[in-house]
Amino acid sequence: MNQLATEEGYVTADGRQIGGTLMEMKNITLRFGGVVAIKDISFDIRQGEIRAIIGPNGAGKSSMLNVISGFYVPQEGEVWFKGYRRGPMKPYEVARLGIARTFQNIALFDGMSVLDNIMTGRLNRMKAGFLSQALWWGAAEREEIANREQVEKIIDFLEIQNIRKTPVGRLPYGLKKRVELARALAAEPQLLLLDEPMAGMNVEEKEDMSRFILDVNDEFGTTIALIEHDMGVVMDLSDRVVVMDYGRKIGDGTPDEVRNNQEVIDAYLGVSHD
Amino acid sequence: MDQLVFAAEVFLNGLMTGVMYALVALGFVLIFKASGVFNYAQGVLALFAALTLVGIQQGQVPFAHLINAMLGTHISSFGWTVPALLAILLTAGVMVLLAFLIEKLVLQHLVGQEPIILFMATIGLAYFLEGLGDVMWGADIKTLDVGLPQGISDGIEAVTGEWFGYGFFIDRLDIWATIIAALLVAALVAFSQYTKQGRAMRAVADDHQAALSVGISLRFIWVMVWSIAGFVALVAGIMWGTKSGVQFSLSLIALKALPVLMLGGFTSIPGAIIGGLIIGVGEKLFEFLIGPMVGGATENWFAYVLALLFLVFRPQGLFGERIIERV
Amino acid sequence: MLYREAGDFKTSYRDDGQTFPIRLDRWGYYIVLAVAFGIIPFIINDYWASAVFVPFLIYAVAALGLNILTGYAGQVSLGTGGFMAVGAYAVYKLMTAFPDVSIVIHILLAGGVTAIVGMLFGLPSLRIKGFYLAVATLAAQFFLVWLFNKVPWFYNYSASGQINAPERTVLGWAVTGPATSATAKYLICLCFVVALAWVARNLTRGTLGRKWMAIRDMDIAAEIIGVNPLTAKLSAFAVSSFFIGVAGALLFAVYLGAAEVGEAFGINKSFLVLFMIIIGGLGSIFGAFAGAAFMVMLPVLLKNVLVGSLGWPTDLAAHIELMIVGALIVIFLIVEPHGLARLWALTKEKLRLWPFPH
Amino acid sequence: DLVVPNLSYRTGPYGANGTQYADGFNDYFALLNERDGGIGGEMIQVPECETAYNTEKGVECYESTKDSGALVYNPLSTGITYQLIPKVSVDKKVLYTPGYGRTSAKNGKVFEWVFNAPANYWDGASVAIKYLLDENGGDLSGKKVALVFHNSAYGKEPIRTLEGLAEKHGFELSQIPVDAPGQEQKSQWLQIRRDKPDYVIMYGWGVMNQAAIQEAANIRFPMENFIGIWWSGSEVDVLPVGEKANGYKALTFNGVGMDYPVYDDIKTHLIETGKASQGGEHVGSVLYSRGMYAAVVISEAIRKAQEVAGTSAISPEQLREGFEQLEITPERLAEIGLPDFGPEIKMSCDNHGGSGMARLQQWDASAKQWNLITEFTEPDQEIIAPLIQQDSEAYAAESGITPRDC
Amino acid sequence: MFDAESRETLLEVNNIEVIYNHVILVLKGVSLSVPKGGITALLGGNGAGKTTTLKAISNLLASERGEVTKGSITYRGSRVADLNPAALVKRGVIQVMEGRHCFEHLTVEENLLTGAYTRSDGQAAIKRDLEMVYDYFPRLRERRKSQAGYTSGGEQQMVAMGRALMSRPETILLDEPSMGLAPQLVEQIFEIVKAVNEGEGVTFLLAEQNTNVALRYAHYGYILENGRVVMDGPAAALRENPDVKEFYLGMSDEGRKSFRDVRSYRRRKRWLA
Ligand SMILES: Nc1ncnc2c1ncn2[C@@H]1O[C@H](COP(=O)(O)OP(=O)(O)OP(=O)(O)O)[C@@H](O)[C@H]1O
Ligand SMILES: Nc1ncnc2c1ncn2[C@@H]1O[C@H](COP(=O)(O)OP(=O)(O)OP(=O)(O)O)[C@@H](O)[C@H]1O
Ligand SMILES: [Mg+2]
Ligand SMILES: [Mg+2]
Repeated sequence: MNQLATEEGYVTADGRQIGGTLMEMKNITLRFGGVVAIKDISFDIRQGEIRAIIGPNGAGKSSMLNVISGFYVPQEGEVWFKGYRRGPMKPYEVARLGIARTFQNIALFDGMSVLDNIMTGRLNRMKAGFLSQALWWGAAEREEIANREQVEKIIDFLEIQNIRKTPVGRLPYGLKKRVELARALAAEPQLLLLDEPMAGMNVEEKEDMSRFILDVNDEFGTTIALIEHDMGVVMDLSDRVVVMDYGRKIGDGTPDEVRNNQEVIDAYLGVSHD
Repeated sequence: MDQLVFAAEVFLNGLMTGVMYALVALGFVLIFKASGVFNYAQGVLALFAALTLVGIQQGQVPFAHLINAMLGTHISSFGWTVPALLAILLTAGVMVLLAFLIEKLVLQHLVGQEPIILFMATIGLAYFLEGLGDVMWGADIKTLDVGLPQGISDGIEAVTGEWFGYGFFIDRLDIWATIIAALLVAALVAFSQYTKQGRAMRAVADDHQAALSVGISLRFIWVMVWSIAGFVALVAGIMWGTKSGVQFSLSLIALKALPVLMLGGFTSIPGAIIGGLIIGVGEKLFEFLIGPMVGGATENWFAYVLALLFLVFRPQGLFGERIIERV
Repeated sequence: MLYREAGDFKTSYRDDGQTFPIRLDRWGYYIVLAVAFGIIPFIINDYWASAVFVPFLIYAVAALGLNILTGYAGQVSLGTGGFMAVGAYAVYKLMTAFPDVSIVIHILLAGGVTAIVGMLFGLPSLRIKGFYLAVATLAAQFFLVWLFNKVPWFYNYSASGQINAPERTVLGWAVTGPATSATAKYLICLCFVVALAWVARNLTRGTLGRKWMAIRDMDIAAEIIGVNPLTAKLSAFAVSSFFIGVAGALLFAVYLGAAEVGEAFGINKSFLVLFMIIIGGLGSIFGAFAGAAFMVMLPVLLKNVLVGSLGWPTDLAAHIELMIVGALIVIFLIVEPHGLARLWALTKEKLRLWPFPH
Repeated sequence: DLVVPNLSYRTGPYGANGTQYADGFNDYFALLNERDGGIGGEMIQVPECETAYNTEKGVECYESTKDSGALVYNPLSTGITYQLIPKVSVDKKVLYTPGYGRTSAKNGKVFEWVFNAPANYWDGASVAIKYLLDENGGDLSGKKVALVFHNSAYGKEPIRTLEGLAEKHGFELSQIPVDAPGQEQKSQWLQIRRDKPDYVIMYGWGVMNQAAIQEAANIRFPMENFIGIWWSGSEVDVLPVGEKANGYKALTFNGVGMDYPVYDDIKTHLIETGKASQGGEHVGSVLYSRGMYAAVVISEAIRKAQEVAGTSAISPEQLREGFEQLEITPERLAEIGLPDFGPEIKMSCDNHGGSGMARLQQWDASAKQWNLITEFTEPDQEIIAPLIQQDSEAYAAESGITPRDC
Repeated sequence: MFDAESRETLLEVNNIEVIYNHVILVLKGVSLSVPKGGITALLGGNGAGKTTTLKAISNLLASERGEVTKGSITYRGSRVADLNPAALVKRGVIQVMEGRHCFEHLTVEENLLTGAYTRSDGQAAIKRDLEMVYDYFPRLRERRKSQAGYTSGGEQQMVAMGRALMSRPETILLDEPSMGLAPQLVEQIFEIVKAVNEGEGVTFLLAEQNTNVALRYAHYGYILENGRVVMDGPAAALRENPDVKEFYLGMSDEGRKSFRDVRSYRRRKRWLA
């Protein structure tokens, strides 16, 4: 990446097209009682890029994602999405704008099978009326089959065919994370928010996950915002990185820039990661 | 003016009734706090305690009816009477034993289950105890007398009569209930906030697995809490039993305690008292002011509706622990 | 390998999504239906109808309804008795106001009325959760019972406040009123049960069902991925109440024939139905049936054994019956907290492996 | 053998009351069997079935017993009675509900199979008011009477009668409902304390009774001015209140105490042989006596039916005839060993409710016994008869019954 | 350096089998031995059975409907199968569970104090240890009065660790201590593990996905796959093993691979089919 990027976008070193601003956070401040989780932070996310958010534990990263997905309402600041200022919105309305996410502490629906979990990702695309659903006739059945086909594609893509019918409660951690990703993808979002998608994985699994993330970004052109503590992953995957500490933004730029920022090293990295 | 004085009397009586409700609610709170178990059996526990107390006091032979039916004998009583205080102590002992058995036979096997399952188990327990109480002590109505005074307090009537020209009715039993409840609450609050066991009890409520992993013995905590709850049930049973006799319907006071609980918060000991007072006053005043307009008998539902309205504004009750909503 | 699913391949998503994907299950289901429609109606008598079959079918409908709300959508309700009362009084008012309209329509309308009332009482569920909600639904229970007891219009100003079901016919057969035959009672209930079970199954396997389950499993996450909690919860309350209202209407009109609200639709009903779904299995259609069967038959069975066979005095038997029911509930929860439905599934899993242990 | 099922309840909220009644009912038939070898040579079987005062269980009990040749049912529950009324007319069984059930069943033209002699709820209300009239020299105008009632079908029954009577005699009636179970009645009694009614009439059952008497004592309401219906007048209602219940009054349509010859027989034939229900624990109590009284009326009806039908193995239809032609004279009562135990009963095709006579009893707390304080009194049929006519006709219209001619 | 051979074995797991729900066989014969005073690492992919092994040791399986059906577990030579978890804690074995499991409604400090539940050596000692924990995790001192439910993931992990230390254990079973922690903190936590291990002589058995760090701090390692131990050896030796290098450390012959370069599909090599 380079600073020559214009409003219209640019092309990355490996040939991906990055567009203009998709989402912009302006002067966000979020407080919980006395705790200030986010303090006057602004940054943007461009169309098609992979944007990482890093920072020490408790810095306010997850809170930031929660602000983006509408679960927390910041006391101050504005959120702009696709060129419009987003008014106060319920989380499910935000989801309908094309923002999907995964959660730090896996939030799958434990009582449902993998397939059903992923299908929930497509809920907003299913429009059959109540009567049709009750009688399983016409639209409901057609829609179910059509959406099932889409979901099967995602299942193939993430290589989880064999656990399709397993209740998610029984799955090991890593697979749960993958199912969560699948559920988010099923919504065919424009912006995908990933909160520590690789926590608790070994290298091999992280490699798999990286591959999925890159493929999603590449094949569907999905914009991705990602929180991750594995610096290897962050530095390798992301186009730009925001660094937070104690609710403040202490760095923003390309992985290289961030990696060499002394404040970031002190607050977060400890040693410089090569 | 008259109306105002009457309302004041109703208000006071509401407070007193509220205390009586709170006595039952306290047992719920303890168990909920310590194990996340919504103990529907609390009312039956009070009934069982009262039945046992009367049985011991009057020297009844337990299971007499069953024995007679099986062996064709005609036993019913040992023929002695036990002093009230000793009988209360013995009954407390029985409640501890019961707590131990409940832990051993029920709770131990349900560690880590969902709350609703535990709730159902306590309903099963309620059925069981109800049947057991009947088989052990017989289903007839019994009179409970441990020497608590009852009836209108003449002093208060005289004093208020002088002040307002209308003597207030306050039941002496209610006054006693208030004193005892205050003592109980103070003791329980101190216990849960400031002792190691109290802390462990709250830890267990949050996460059984984690509590196990740090070496808290669920068994010990549960036996302890159920014993305390059994004791609270005994106190409630004595109060209500003195008031309206000891028989099946005593177990239904649990239903009057639920809105109290809801309003005060399931996890707050002071909440049980405050909730009780609000519910007591609320339902009595409503019955007094609005009741005549809608045909009366509003008390059964009013308490619930009142609690519901409070909950809409504070979903965890007035003093309940904040419901943690995070992702 | 008694129970097989090997060799039962699905070639389309439609086949894969059907209710009984496994052939053996499908046959079992057909046989049950054939017996229910083809054999039982001809051998049923008054005792079996009113002690076992009719209450079983009616409670199965109620259990299906509550299971949708509690098992699928995760909202614990203790207001079932009150909602059944709404169904009963609605059908009573309709029956007496429009005697010429078919009772079937009245029963469905009664369900509709209950659905509306249910939604009303479901509104607090947006704020209130878990046991707080459960206790809050008791407000519905007590308030509705009070209302039907208090307002004479609901019981057509009869002296005592009791309501009586007049005779109504379906295809010339009396299905309500004293002259109804055991077979007619059984069949009308059976038809409702089969139709409603099918609807319940359809709803729970589709979009709506997934919304409910998402809300149940993790409401916050569900909202963030795009489920509107308002519509999801209220629709669960509405559908559930519809079922419960139909059950209440059937209970009053077909089964009891006369009812007094506090007694027939008291809080015990709420607990009874809740027991059914928990013993049967939360979030399972089969569980609703299994639970209803269990809770209806257990007392009858115990009574027959203790009084009929062992000849115990009735009071002792009744007390011991309480103890046994209580103990059995506890034992059941200990053995399989997920209910009969899970027990059944595990058995099938074992049979599939049989004779190998794993 | 003749079968008279006993649908009893010995558990649940009203178990304490139901047990005593059921014992009396059982014991009288047992006595007949032991002492006389049954009725007319037929032994009486009394299979018992527990209803727990629950309508569904009641129906189950009815269904499970009706095919065993049952003749007559007496479920001691207004709720269950309402369930059974339509059923018995189809199954052709007699339903005998003395002092409870559906009041308008007195009209035999509409309710062919139901009998509720000797008295019903409306009779009770009227007799109570009559007593008050007597107390007040025939004039109640300006007096205040409060009705404290179980907020259910049962408790609401007397309202219309009392309203009619209030109009007729010019007293003021206030209604105070108590929801089941009713152990918390503070508001109700505070209201009474404020309103200071001259008299309180109570229609209660179960724990509600004693809670009310207790609260009345607490607010020092004069017990003499507190009258309960017969279901609010047993030992279990007053004993828990102790001394302060002294003077409380209740209606009754059967005698009290053990001063009747029949108890000697019960003693020799049942208690001493160990055949009495529950070891004879409750013999002589008010509810026991009432259960026994129900058994007496049924056995007399059976006797009558045997006489009319000319066979001892009667059918329910024949028993119905027996009921309709039943006459229990004071002489007959004395013969049975129960002199002056109940009112004279004379039933007919259109009168299934007898004379409606009842009397008052008063509690003597120190002796722990009830004393009868009035003779049997007739209710005010002027008020009641039209109400019965009206209610039964409404039922007939609603259920499509054409009243028969009598 | 630490020499596993010469130390006495504290904990011995002998060929155990674990079944969940009576049907799901998860551990298919796992054996390990944990030497006193050492740090033993249990490595392996998702679902390999690490957590299950630890829970089997600390007897926490019962509440998850799992049971040990074969094999034995001994601690200091005596079998622990019949002990309840509390008794085990009293003997000095404490587990830090995967996913933190803090007591949400208790404050951070109260959480830590529950760790001292089984101790009977007086308030003063407990107070001292509380200070020690705060010294290890200064962030917790700042947040001591807040409800644990509202602390961030990393803070919760610290609470869980601190809570375990409060029981003055002889052995700590540590399940995924690094999950979700910032890199600095991961190092820090492992430094603390090391410090506690060397300073207080506490024995560690830790399950970890982060093989890299784990092998740097552990003395001995076991690699679990599919419910079986597939490889074990001194940590240093494992670090040099080419398979471990490739699959667990993400190193290729040319050094660390970039995560960007693994995009092409690659069939994994497995020790076991
Ligand atoms: N709902 C809430 N109520 C109160 N405080 C909160 C809430 N959510 C977050 N916080 C606080 O805000 C701060 C930031 O939390 P957040 O979860 O965003 O951290 P994070 O950067 O994601 O950390 P980690 O990497 O550990 O997940 C923390 O101190 C946390 O305790
Ligand atoms: N309660 C349970 N019921 C059924 N199966 C379970 C249960 N807990 C775990 N399993 C299964 O046991 C296997 C091993 O799980 P375990 O949690 O021990 O793995 P792990 O090695 O700790 O993995 P991770 O690194 O993801 O934590 C997994 O396949 C999992 O699906
Ligand atoms: Mg976070
Ligand atoms: Mg694990």
